[in-house]
Amino acid sequence: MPEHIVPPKIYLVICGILLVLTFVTWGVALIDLGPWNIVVALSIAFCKATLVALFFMHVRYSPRRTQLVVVAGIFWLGIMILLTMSDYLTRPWLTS
Amino acid sequence: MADRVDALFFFLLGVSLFISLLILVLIIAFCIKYRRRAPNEIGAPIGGSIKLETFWMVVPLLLSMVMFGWGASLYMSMQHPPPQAMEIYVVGKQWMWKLQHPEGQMEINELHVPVGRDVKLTMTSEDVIHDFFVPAFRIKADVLPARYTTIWFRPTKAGRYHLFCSQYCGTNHAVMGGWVTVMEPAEFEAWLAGGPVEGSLAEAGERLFQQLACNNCHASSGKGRGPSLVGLHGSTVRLQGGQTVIADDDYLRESILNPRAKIVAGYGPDMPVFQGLVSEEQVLQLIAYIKSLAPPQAAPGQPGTAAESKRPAGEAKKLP
Amino acid sequence: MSQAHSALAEQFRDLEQQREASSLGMWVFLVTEIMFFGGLFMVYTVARAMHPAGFAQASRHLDVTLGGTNTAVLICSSLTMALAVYASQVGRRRMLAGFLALTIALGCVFLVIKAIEYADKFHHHLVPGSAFSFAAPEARPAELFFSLYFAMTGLHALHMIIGVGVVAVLLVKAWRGRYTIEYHTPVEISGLYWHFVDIIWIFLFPLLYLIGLKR
Amino acid sequence: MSTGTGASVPTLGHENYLNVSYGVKSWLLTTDHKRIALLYLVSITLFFFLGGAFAVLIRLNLLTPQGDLVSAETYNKFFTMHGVVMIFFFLIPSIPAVLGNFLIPLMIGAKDLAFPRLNLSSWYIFNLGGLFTLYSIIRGGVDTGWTFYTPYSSLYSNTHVVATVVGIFITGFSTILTGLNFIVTIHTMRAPGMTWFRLPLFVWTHYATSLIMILGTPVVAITLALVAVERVFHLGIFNPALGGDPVLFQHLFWFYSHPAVYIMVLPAMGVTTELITTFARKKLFGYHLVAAASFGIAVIGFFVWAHHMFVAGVSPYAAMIFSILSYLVAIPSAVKVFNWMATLYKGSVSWATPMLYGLGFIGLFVMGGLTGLFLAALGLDVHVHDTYFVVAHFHYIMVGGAVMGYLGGLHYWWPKISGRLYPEALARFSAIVLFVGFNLTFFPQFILGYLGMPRRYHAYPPEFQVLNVLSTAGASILGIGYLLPMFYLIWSMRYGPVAGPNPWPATGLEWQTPSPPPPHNFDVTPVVSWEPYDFANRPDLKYPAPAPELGHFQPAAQD
Ligand code: HEA
Ligand code: HEA
Ligand code: HEC
Ligand code: CUA
Ligand SMILES: [Cu+2]
Repeated sequence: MPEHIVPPKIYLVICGILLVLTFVTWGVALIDLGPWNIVVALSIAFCKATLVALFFMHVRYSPRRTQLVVVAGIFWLGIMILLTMSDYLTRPWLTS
Repeated sequence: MADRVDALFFFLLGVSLFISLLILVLIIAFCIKYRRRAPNEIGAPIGGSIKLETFWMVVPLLLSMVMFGWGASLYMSMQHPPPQAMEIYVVGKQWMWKLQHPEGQMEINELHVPVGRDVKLTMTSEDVIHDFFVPAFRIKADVLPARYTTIWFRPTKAGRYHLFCSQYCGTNHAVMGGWVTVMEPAEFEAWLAGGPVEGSLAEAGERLFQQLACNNCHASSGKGRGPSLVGLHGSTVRLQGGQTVIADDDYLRESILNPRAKIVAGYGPDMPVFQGLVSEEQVLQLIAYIKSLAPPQAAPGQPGTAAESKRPAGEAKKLP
Repeated sequence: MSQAHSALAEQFRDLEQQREASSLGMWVFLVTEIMFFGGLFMVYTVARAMHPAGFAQASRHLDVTLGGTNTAVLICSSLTMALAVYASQVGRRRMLAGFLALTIALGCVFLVIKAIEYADKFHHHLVPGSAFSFAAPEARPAELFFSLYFAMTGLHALHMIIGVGVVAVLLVKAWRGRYTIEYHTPVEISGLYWHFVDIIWIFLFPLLYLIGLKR
Repeated sequence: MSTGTGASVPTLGHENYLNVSYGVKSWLLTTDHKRIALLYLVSITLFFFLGGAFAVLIRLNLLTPQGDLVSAETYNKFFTMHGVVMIFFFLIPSIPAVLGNFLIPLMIGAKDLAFPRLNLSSWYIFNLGGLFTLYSIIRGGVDTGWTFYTPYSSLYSNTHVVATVVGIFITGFSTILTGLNFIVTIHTMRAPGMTWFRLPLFVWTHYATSLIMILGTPVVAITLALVAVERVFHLGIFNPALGGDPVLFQHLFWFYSHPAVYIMVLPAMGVTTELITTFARKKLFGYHLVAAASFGIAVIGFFVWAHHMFVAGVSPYAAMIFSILSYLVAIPSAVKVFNWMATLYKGSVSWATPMLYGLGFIGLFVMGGLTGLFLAALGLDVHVHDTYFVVAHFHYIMVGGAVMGYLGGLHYWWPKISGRLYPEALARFSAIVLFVGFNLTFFPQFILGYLGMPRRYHAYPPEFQVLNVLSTAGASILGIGYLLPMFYLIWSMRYGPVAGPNPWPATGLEWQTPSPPPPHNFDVTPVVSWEPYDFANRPDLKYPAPAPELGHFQPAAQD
């Protein structure tokens, strides 16, 4: 597969977005959204990570196999956290 | 419970025997019938069969769902003690079991129970994880530090049964065991009456409650610095911040040892931390006492409360 | 077989196969890294679910400004790394060396700031262990929080240090003209590693620094 | 371990990986996957006998109810070190690092693995981890059980937990690197014409195994690292007295260690598939489904870990989820078993030694697997958890299954590895000894378990003695069964008859090159144009001459 060359301009734009998002996540943390704070913070982090992966790490331009590897990694981490929490969150003494 | 477990066991045994004999017989038959007769003989060119393969995916799936359903329903009834069960408190430590009857009897590595009564064990550990295992009753549960776990059983035959620790807990794990003695009810009453007792568990808890000056803050009027504890057990408590919890044994334990983990709505974080000041047994006594503080008409269906009120010593108390 | 490139290892047919293998190898390695950090994230999740208040309290003792600055520093270092890869793709040796040097510099800035933070925690007795001290009610959860703080950021910092080392080697080799338009796989896959370490921090920052901010 | 070619016995003429160079250095610095495989073979064999020695001591101690041989403390160290050594230092690396390492490049027609130096460093890392563990054993051992449950391991035990845990941590990286190497190799290094669905099942199972290695191992590494850190710095991550949660450790541990059991059994399944097809000389029944089943096991295997924790105080709802998922993972195993059986149907079945191991694998794996279903049944596990029923279950799968598969594979590929054949009659005899000894050792443990004998007990109530004595008797037969192959395989390296490139004859690429293979595996890069296990269309696969008795132990013509 021929190698894809990403123009530097894209890198600059992405970096800008990432810095803005960092600022946003800090701003949102100052507002009390109850349980939603963590959701928002992690969503923003996830977006940032996705941008880094897609552009800086060229996942967007990579073969399907690489994309699959990335998805598999996230999927397995998800399994671990989700299934473990299925225990903790259904224990009577932790629900509040 | 034991016969229900055995029934499931024999069901599984039957299925397994059937399957493994089937496989064994077929493999031996094929190996003999189709043994190689000439060195360069070649097997028939069969590549597979979707139908057959589906068949032997679906049948095990169905069979295993039966096993799952059966096992799960059994497990659920093991997890939910019947409401009228007599409650015994168990503390495990390296390497002994301490058991307390509601009437106040303390036993070590021995448990006496009457035939035909449901018995619920509320268990905790002082150090590492242990596991309370009575093979004859087919019950087992890990005993964790800083948490309560429960199991229950109903002995059906008088006799002496092994009690084992079945979670590895260090050097003397293998000898951290003893006996469960199941007695006829009359005998059991006699045994209960016989031992040297300084009052019931709840009474011991009440004494502690005064010694530790809990009563200074927790008046039944609810006018003290702390909330009234009457009728607390099993009720729903509203916490600071709007969340709610059910006041079960674990909550009471935490409220005593580490009160600032969950603050009751309308009160300040004023209660002192009792961690390190009271032993696990004493916590259990305090809990038994708080449980006995049922309001005049105990809420129906609350595990524990109803059984508690049956005991002479467990009559609903008024706070001093 | 055509003229073998000096960088072609003997088990491979050609440079293309070698590049594919190296890049896949690095990706697979990053997946193991996800799971490696994942264990810590798992512990964090459970501990925080058990002690929400204590974690928020403890988190207030972290310096958001320093943490935020570090986030920005790392993002910028990712930019310079990406540009370094670009430079290697188009075969510009000086540009490549320059961006690699910048990346190292930013990496060092990050580590220095991290060191300042650690020193501050040490100074305020927030390092778990016998010297740990924290206002009474939340002392235990706070110690747990700081254990995880040090475990997670420490492991991350270790990765940063390794990253700086790797990039330094790249820099030397790039300066000597080892990388060309045909062969620059090491720059690419080290880039992947660097960005990954950045991603970890992107999650660490909100999880550790931002949870206690709201009033 | 260089094999000299003696003058009195027929020599292997061609240049091969064994005789290209001599000397210790040429072995210790080799990057040839075949030599590294042999290095691994030496390491893990040593560890196997070390673990076996502990097993012998365990069984001897359990001859009497009071456990007269050793003290409680010593006994606890025995089973811990038995488990640690057998699992982490023998069974997990066994098939992948020895047979997989040797065969995967050969089977796919590559010159080597993708990262040969990484491969060599895996071996060094493995041994480094092993040294830490040996150090802890020499310094007095560990007594936590191979499961390292907290807070016992992190606070209460006063044995050498940290050294052991560091050893396992380090060894974990060798597993990860091996898995990584396999995945990349299988993806990028296949010979022309070797499409995915022409890969031997052995390669498929190793791919699935590698997935588990790279996804699971890092988690146990970090978990054990946390235990060590907690122990050294007195932190409270898993210690409830300090706000942590001991059950969390169990989640993390089993998140790896359940899938790890499939690291042990999947490669053995791959070996068995090769054995069954070769010795039935027939296409595998349902190639695609069997390949998919490997992945089914590897993936679903990650969703079931808490079935080790049904009585550990997890929420009952979570327990139900994990129970039902445990049953789902049994289905792909069922597929494999039935497809093997169907492969025998209308085959041309030979009873050569490797086939005996293959059949033994199926039988014992089925028994172990079916008793796994007992354990996955929630209400029943409550009774049998942490009893000898569990011990019997996993020895049936791991010793009866995986070790049998490993030995079967070792015999099957021995001619390829050494260029020579082992003594067939003796080999069959020891296979039977193993089978008998094995069942005598572990079948009584099922009964013991259901009667309620807890595991990790150095002393037990006297009513359990009879069954324990039976078990010990079986173990001594088993021990002999393991020693025999070791001797005759070593013997055959020098004195065995020359095997020729394809003694069985089998279809795989690895049999298309001389035995032992030349340093770069193939003299010309092979081009694959046939389907796997397609005996019917391979007129080239013939025994050289009609043989008197079983026909196929005559050496094929030397190339
Ligand atoms: C190689 C190792 C290996 C393998 C492959 C397995 C496979 C399985 N294991 Fe096992 N297991 C261990 C090694 C292994 N195990 C170890 C080491 C322990 C103890 C750890 C410790 O505590 O020290 C353990 C413990 C263990 C437990 C916990 C017991 C306890 O501590 O209470 C459970 C519970 O569910 C379990 C279940 C299963 C199941 C369902 C499978 C399934 O994958 C089995 C699937 C196979 C079959 C089912 C047979 C073939 C199928 C058929 C012939 C068709 C018929 C099928 C149906 C009707 C469904 N195992
Ligand atoms: C790959 C894994 C593997 C293998 C191959 C084995 C092999 C064997 N195991 Fe293992 N076993 C485990 C994994 C394994 N085990 C694990 C994980 C545990 C749980 C540990 C824990 O609870 O933490 C366990 C626990 C365990 C117990 C339970 C201990 C207890 O709970 O108290 C027992 C008891 O009988 C036992 C017996 C055996 C026997 C007889 C063999 C036999 O197959 C071994 C046969 C081999 C030999 C006999 C070696 C031959 C060598 C010689 C004859 C030379 C002898 C030299 C001297 C005596 C100096 N094992
Ligand atoms: C200094 C006063 C004080 C003392 C002494 C005290 N408590 Fe409390 N207690 C409180 C306050 C205030 C609260 C409510 C705030 C909270 O939840 O921590 C409380 C809450 C509780 C609760 C939870 C009540 C609920 O409604 O959920 C329990 C149970 C409890 N205390 C038990 C005890 C016991 C047992 C002792 C003695 C060993 C004790 N307390 C001693 C002040 C006190
Ligand atoms: Cu207590 Cu084992
Ligand atoms: Cu399992």
